[in-house]
Amino acid sequence: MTVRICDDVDAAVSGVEDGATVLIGGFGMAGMPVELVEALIRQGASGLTVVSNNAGNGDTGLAALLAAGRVRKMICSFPRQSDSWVFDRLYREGRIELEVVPQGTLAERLRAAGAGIGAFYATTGAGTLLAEGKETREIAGRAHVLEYPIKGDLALIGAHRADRMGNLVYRKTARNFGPVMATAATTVVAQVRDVVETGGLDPEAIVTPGIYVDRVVKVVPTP
Amino acid sequence: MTVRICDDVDAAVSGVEDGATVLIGGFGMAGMPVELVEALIRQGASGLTVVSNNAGNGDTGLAALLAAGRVRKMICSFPRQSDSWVFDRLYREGRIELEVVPQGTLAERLRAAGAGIGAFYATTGAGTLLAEGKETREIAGRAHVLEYPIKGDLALIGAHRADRMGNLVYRKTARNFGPVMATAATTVVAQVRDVVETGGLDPEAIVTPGIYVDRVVKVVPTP
Amino acid sequence: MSTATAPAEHLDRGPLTRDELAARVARDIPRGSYVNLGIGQPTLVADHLPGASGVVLHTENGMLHMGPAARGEQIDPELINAGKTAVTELPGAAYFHQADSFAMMRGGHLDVCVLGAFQVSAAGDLANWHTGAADAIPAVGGAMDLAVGARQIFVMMTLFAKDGTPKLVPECTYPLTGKACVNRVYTDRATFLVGPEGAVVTETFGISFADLAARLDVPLVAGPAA
Amino acid sequence: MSTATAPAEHLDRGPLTRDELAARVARDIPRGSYVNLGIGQPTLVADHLPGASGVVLHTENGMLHMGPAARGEQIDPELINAGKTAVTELPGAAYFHQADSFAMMRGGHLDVCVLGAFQVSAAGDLANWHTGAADAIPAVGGAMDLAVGARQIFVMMTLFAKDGTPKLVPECTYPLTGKACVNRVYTDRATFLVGPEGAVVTETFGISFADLAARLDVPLVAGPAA
Repeated sequence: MTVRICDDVDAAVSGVEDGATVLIGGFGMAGMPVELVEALIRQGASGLTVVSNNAGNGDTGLAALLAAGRVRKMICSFPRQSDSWVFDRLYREGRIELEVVPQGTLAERLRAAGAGIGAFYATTGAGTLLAEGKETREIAGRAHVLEYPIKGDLALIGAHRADRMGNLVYRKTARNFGPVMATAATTVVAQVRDVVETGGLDPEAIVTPGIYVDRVVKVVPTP
Repeated sequence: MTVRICDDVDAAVSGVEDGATVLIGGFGMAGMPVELVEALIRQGASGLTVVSNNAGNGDTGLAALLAAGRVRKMICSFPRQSDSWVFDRLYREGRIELEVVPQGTLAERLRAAGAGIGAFYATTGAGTLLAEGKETREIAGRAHVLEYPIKGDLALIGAHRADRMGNLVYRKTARNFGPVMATAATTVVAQVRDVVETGGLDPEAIVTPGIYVDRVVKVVPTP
Repeated sequence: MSTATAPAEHLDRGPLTRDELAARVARDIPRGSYVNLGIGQPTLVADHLPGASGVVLHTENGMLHMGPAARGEQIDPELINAGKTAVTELPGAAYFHQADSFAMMRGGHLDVCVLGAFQVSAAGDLANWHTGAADAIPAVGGAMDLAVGARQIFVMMTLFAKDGTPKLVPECTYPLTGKACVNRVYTDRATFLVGPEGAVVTETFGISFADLAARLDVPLVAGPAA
Repeated sequence: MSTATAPAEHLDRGPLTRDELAARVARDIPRGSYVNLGIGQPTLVADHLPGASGVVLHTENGMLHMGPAARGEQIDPELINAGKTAVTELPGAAYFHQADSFAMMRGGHLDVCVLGAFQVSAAGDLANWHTGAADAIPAVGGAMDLAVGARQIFVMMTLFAKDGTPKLVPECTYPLTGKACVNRVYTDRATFLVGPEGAVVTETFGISFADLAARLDVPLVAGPAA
């Protein structure tokens, strides 16, 4: 249904319920919707499951959400980074659950949720710790692992520019998880640098069509 | 490996072997690489399995390949059209095998071949004739059908413009099957209207990266 | 006359014309919906969606925000709909490839899909791709994907075939397109909700509920207009 | 000395330096290849690929034809590699999202991937994501996808850990990243082919084949340089 252009990030994240699954875009800080995550902290929902490639950098954005004790479980590919001290501490204190998913499987499970794929077989992870307890099958002579979709109640993504129909374009490697997460959640919120009039984006170059986007909010980057 | 910019369509389709599986882009005539298909007729390979959304229109392109008796089997979603008389006759005479695949499943099976997905579960077709003999499974309360990849030896696609690295852009609804077929074949040949210098396409708007493309040939449209 | 729990019986008129039926379907499409109109009769619905409705049309060959049919110099062979007719592009349109287009459909992102049908069962089974005739060349296109993919499936058809046999049936005898997928059935004689609880008549045109019930083999419940 | 069926024993020198090792790996990357360089030591290989090699670098966070590290005003926080370092864009670059990027990898479209490792087995099993230590925070990133996805997997590592234990092993003791996925192993002391037939030594540096065989628990075959 029609996208809503919100006046501020707090309006954009209203209505999140405790226990929700929240997909958060970004690879490190590139594409990370920091201001939306900060609004989610103010919004107050807790007991969240967060799906994101990493588990927070430094003390802002996702790291701040973790530090605020709002996250019950992280699903990510690479929590351990030089500046992931907030997550590291919570994990070592046994205060957060972790599901590690190979990065390509994470992306493909999100795509599956968005594309109506019930499950898929992938070679990634076959014969490793991360396949333990998962169904496996040999296909064309190679071991495959059965993987299920990851669907979000909410997705928070950072894009470059939107039009008033919610069509989105991204910039360089900040594109990363935004487009797949936008397909995989019930409510999709995008923060963008700029909202242009409808017709102002090249129809051949739109990466996320507005059908996937529920709310857009313009966030002026802090210089 | 590095793309080859060919001088003519005959060079672009050289080396096709009898019995090959050939993916042919296009939805009706939009995106149909007519000149490449005509070159394939001259090249002479026979006993082909052709994967394409339709089974030829009028007497040119894919219809001409069928009329030349080169195709053993068609895999498509919608053979029956007002101008599919060549296929219709061959089919009624029992001279061609037909596998009908729902259009979305056709696209997804091609994507799976290109993306290294061993198989996937889809709701499309569950409980219908087209699921007969296929493995099914209930997932999240809905019946799903297990579908396997369709991989080509050769893909012939029509795109709008290429650069000298083989990066491709398409035009409007002629994009259709080109991008997925380009990922799903061992050798991928694209006919384009124009070849520009490397750097002449917007990196944010490239639809098929050159990694997927083996040969490019410029075909000037007949006015 | 209709009551709170009975269908609206429009007895002062005959069956709906094709255009009236298209307008009736259009009236039930929520503002701002993303909609796919199947090839054939459902394409008429577009003519009854006012621009202010904010409805965005999807065509499964790879486009959102398709405009009206192209005429004269607008005709571009690379800008066509699923019926392979030349169409136009509205501001805010987006193009995508087949796997992305059907992912959009199969992932449940379209609000409404309007399809034609040979038969619909009271439980919502759909038959619209194959007559089952031995000499027919099977051709499914995107029908099975649409049937399972959209959030709501509206079927638009005449209630009776040319030989008078009903197309709303207890069980489909033609090969199925999808099981239990149809939500509403719009016909020239009546509109129905279908699903696990069977067929509910919400409106009739030139026929009473009682007469309608007598002509169909399907148990009918009289319901209020939705 | 080397013969047609023996490895080249470079006894007139010591082990390869990191840069020499990177140059040695670069020499075996075919012209025009599409290549992913894993984070850490493998990124050094880029410095030894001449522009004329036509090698195109993939970074799994969504880009083809990545250029050298960004410096000064080139630094753009939205243009980074998989190690989250600022990089540059070469003419002909393309951007894509994560599912497309890993589809490219998992679909076998990359010619070569160069990875670091904790251990590689003679059969080509790879362990490079987890030390297995009880208190380690597991983090896999794209390692398992790369291990199964590229047409050829080159591992680049020191042959011995700091405590002197060999990293080319009969069976990996660390948790696996992928089974039977590595094709070649490049180390400071020797280069190997690995796979179903076991480990073949193709070159040694500052150590003889016989001495090398004595220091590893893996049966070694002496082979010609590939």
